[in-house]
Amino acid sequence: MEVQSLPVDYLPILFQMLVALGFVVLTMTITHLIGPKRKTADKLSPFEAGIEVVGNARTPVSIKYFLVAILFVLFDIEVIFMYPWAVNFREFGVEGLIEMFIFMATLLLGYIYVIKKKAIEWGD
Amino acid sequence: MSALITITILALLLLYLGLFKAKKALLPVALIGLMVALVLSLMEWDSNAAPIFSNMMLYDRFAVAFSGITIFLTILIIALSKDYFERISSNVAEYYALILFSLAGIILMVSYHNLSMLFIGIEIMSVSLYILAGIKKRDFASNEAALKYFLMGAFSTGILLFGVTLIYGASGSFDLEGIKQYILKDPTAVSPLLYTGITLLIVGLSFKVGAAPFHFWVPDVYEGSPSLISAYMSTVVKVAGFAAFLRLIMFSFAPLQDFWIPMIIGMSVLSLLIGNVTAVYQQHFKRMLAYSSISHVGYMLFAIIALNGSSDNAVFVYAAAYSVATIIAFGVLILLQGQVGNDSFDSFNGLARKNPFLALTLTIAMLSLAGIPLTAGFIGKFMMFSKALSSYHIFLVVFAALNAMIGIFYYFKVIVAMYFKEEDRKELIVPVYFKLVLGFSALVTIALGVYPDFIASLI
Amino acid sequence: MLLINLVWLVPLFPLVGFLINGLGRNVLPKGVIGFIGSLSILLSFIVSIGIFTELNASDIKSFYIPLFDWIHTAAVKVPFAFQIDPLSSIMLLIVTGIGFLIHVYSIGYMKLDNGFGKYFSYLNLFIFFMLLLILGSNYVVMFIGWEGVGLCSYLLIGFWFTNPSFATAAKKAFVMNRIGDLGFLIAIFIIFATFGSVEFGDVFMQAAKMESGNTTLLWITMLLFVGAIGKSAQIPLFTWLPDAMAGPTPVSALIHAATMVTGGVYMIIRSNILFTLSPVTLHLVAVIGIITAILAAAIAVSQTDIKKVLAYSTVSQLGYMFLGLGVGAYTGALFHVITHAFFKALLFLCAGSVIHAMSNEQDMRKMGGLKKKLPITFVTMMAGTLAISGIPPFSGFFSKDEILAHAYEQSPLLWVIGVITALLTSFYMFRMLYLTFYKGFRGTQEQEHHLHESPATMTIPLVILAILAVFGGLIGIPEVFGGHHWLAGFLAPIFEHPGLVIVAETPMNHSTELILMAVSVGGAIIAALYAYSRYVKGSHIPAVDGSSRDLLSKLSYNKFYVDEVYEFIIGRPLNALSSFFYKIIDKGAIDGFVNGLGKATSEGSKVLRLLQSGNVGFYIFMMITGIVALLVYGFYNI
Amino acid sequence: METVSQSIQGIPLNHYILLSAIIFTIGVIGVLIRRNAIIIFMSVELMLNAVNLLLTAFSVYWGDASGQVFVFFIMALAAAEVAIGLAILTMIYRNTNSTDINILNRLKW
Repeated sequence: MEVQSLPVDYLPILFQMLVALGFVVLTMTITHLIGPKRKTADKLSPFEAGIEVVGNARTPVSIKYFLVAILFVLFDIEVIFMYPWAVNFREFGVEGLIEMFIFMATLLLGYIYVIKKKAIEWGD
Repeated sequence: MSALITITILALLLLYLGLFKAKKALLPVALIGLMVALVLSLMEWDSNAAPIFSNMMLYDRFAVAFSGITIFLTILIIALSKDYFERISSNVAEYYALILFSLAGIILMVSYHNLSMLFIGIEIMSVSLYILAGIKKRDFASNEAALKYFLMGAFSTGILLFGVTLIYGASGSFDLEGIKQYILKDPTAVSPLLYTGITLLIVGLSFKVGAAPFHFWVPDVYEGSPSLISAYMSTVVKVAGFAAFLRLIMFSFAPLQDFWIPMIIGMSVLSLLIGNVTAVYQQHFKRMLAYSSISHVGYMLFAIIALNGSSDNAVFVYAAAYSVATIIAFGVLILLQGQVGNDSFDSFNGLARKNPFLALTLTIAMLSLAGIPLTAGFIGKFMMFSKALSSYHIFLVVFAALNAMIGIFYYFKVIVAMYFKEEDRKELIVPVYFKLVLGFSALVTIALGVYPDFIASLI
Repeated sequence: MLLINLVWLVPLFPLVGFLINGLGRNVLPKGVIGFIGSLSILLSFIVSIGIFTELNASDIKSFYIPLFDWIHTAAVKVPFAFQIDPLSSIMLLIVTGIGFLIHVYSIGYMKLDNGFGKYFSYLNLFIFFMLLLILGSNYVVMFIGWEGVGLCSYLLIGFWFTNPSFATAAKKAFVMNRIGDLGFLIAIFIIFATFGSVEFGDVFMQAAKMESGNTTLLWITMLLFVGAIGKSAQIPLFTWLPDAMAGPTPVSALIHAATMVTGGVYMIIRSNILFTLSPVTLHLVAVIGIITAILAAAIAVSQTDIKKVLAYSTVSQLGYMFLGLGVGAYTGALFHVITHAFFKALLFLCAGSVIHAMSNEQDMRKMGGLKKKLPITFVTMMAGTLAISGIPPFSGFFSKDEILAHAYEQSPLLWVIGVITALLTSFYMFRMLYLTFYKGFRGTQEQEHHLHESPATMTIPLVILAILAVFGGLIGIPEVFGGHHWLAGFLAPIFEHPGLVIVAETPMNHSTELILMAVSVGGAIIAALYAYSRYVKGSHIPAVDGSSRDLLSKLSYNKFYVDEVYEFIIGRPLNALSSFFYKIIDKGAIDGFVNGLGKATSEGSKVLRLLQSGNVGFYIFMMITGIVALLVYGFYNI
Repeated sequence: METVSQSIQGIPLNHYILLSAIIFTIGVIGVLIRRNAIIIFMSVELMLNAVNLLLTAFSVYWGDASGQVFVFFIMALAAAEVAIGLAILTMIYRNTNSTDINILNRLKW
């Protein structure tokens, strides 16, 4: 499938993008210019299902969210090391399998540590 | 290689000892484990080592010597940690584990044979250190040190990686041997990508060792971090950074000397100047040590400037002398901060009268750092200077000798305060562990100074 | 060759003494400390005598005693070895002999001091390093001793550190010495780079094959000379030595008169071949030496502190030695080192005895008339004064005249300045003697009440040194008096190098030599008489600062017409010149320069530290600047 | 698979280098001019991603997989750095209520 692509061939795409962008900018500007503006305190306050606003929007959240998110990222990213192994599974043979087990065991040790530290327990 | 595995397992073991509340066992286990690792690594002394793990690592004499010295220094520092971490928080096991993880990274750094291993080693070490710098969670200085170290470290990692990538782009290999072959094929027609790559790689490594103008993190981070961690950073980490630097340059880039030598000379001169001159005005011992460590990097760069077969030896001796003396200095500093709460030069007044032993060891350390004969520091400086002269950098040596004179001035400030200034003070309580480490280090310093032969031609 | 092979014993004894005294300084009683300290030096002295006699009897005149390989790598090889030859054996005798006497003296002098143990341990350590300096068979071992004696000198000058000005003096001595050491160190590196070795034997053998006036040799000798200037207190680095008088007086006698400050002279004699092969340096040595000699003598004339007079006198005498080196009279210079060690140590110890008796008063204006109260001190000090003034047949005469005779050969101008210096020397020494011992007592009642002769531990060393000062010159009686100059014969082997033998020019004919001697001796006697008329017959006492009116009125009381003329023609210009040198050159120019250098560094430090602004953004900016600079450099350099 | 790498190879290598260099420089400039630690951190990630892109390109260019494996390492490292960095930032935010790097200048001179 040999395709010779010259810059000229991309021109339609460029036009398409320009039109799309132009449309967005245009409508946003026009509505901004012609729409009526009436500001009251109630309108400027955040909408919270009709009840009175309580406190600041930027209240600190529990550190647990952060921990869980970070732990997810860490364990999730380790999976990338399994891709090259999985792709070449047969060439690596038994030796590769053992090495991958060692790798997983290390991760598992970390996981046990995390559990023991009660990092992902939702208590208080 | 067994040393690396031992240390990694040891770190995990300590982590789990902490989980199962065996706090008393932490320090002894760590020390014994490290000693085992030291013995194991020395047993791999082999002059005909071949690369292992698909050419990823090479455990040659260079690697054995430097992993030996880093493990040895770590033992000394960990021995000073008795009761130190307990005062910071209850997560003692984690701190030990982190130190050991960073040591594992360091072993990788001194024995790599492939740029990917260099990168992984540096990062394992750095990431552990970012945490260690900030373990005093409520202390603003510690916070600031951690953030500064982290931001600048991450930035320099980016630079380093870009350098690695460009080298890969030019030579098609991460392997040190492969890169060398590519350069040797036709040294005159090397791709410009490679030159840029070398420059960026040198920048990244200079950051890790703290050479000017990439030294800015050093004083702030050393000052803000807990003193024990500063001791670790200024000794073990610096030695490892230097070993990695030297290994890379000796292995792969030696044929392109004409290109990078002027850069290193520039950095060396700047490091000497900034380190020494700025140290003169410091009022606090710890910050003075930080600046002086920058100047020592300047001296150590001489070995790279005058690159030949014995450069590794020169760096090894200098690094050993410098590190042992620095450990003494930090040991005294830790006692002083813990019991007086201040590390200004005035707080040393009259120390010789109340704590003659401490004063004596610190004097030996200062003399060694200043490079006075019959201490290890003199041997180190002597080797560095004669190396630089052997490649006819006379003006560099004159400049360095001038700087050494400035150095003597601020190191002697401490000695003068201890011996020549009277002040009523309480005797510092020196725990047994400290006595052992300080006395042993002082002995090593003198022994190396009087009879340096047994390490001077090791590698 | 039993003892020569045991030469390591010589430095070992003081080291052991240092360890025992250092560790037991708070435990051992003072008597034991003093005994151990002195005994260790005595033992070294005995071994030194043995070595000296063995060497004298032996046919081989140079022994190389390796101890161990100190630095040994592929590139660098520095053995820790000793060298025994006539030069080092004679220096051994001086250092251990005088060192022993001064240790004994110190027992009495420091009896009441709290730091007795510390003092003796430092003193032993000093002897140890001094012996290393002398015995080392290569420049690096010599440098170790060199640094070590500097360190001990620093510790001992600041011994009474509670007085801040003493601590400053110690610091000054240290800084000035470091400037010199730097020169020495760089010289060692260049020697290593040129000859591939730092062993005396290897270096001199290769150097002997080089041409005279070789540029590398010029550099090496210049830098070595810078080292010698610092250690031996020559212009421009001499101002630390007078300030170094802050230390205890025996220390001044040992370190700042007899041994350490002559280290520079020793080093140049040791490297005689290098210096002989670079005549330019030798000329510079002579010029610096003679200028130092006359300048310091001129300053000494107006000093009122008894130790300051001696200090400037030491600087001046060291100038003589450098003059001797510069005109190629290496033997003469060493001869003067030896005699100077005798009489200057003696003078300092006498001054110490006076100060001891005067309850630590050092101002000569408050002394006077001590002749009766301190008879032994007076007699011995008289011997020392005669010796230093160059009156025959005292020791100083022979050594000084040997140097002057060679100077005359080189250039009559050098000789003239040398003789003027000799006159000044005679004048200020007798001035000191008269002010201290003649006329009536000028101190307080209390001091007069306490006046006493010093204990035997102090007077016995004085007597021994006095005998040496009187007869020491006999080792080098010149041919003109029918002697055969034993010292010159003994030292000859160290000037013999393969393919090159350095011989000092043969002395001029005997009648010229006698005339020259007569002139200098006559001048010295006249100067002594002038001092007598001024300070004994006349009642001239140096004015208390700021009361010169008083002085003038006192003068008018005197009927001595001669005295007034003298005063007008010689005295006042001399004093004016003297205080000019002291105030402007010593205190102003040189101190200003050295202090300025220090100040510049610390100012630079103040500015440079601002770079460390604490702002991460700025740091990263500087890093990027660095990276861009390297990349730009790389771009232009590919 | 073949076709993808072929079409990648169809674009000259210099274009990749330039693109990566530009992204990398944007990251550097971001580190330089931003004052918010989190944004600085994001800029660093941008630098790392520029490196990743370039490594992949080189890897294809040389027909050598090791470049891509290196990318995996960098990604893993980036994750670790994120974890540590955010932890440090959280710690600082707790103490100072700010992530502005300019207020961190207690340690200086």
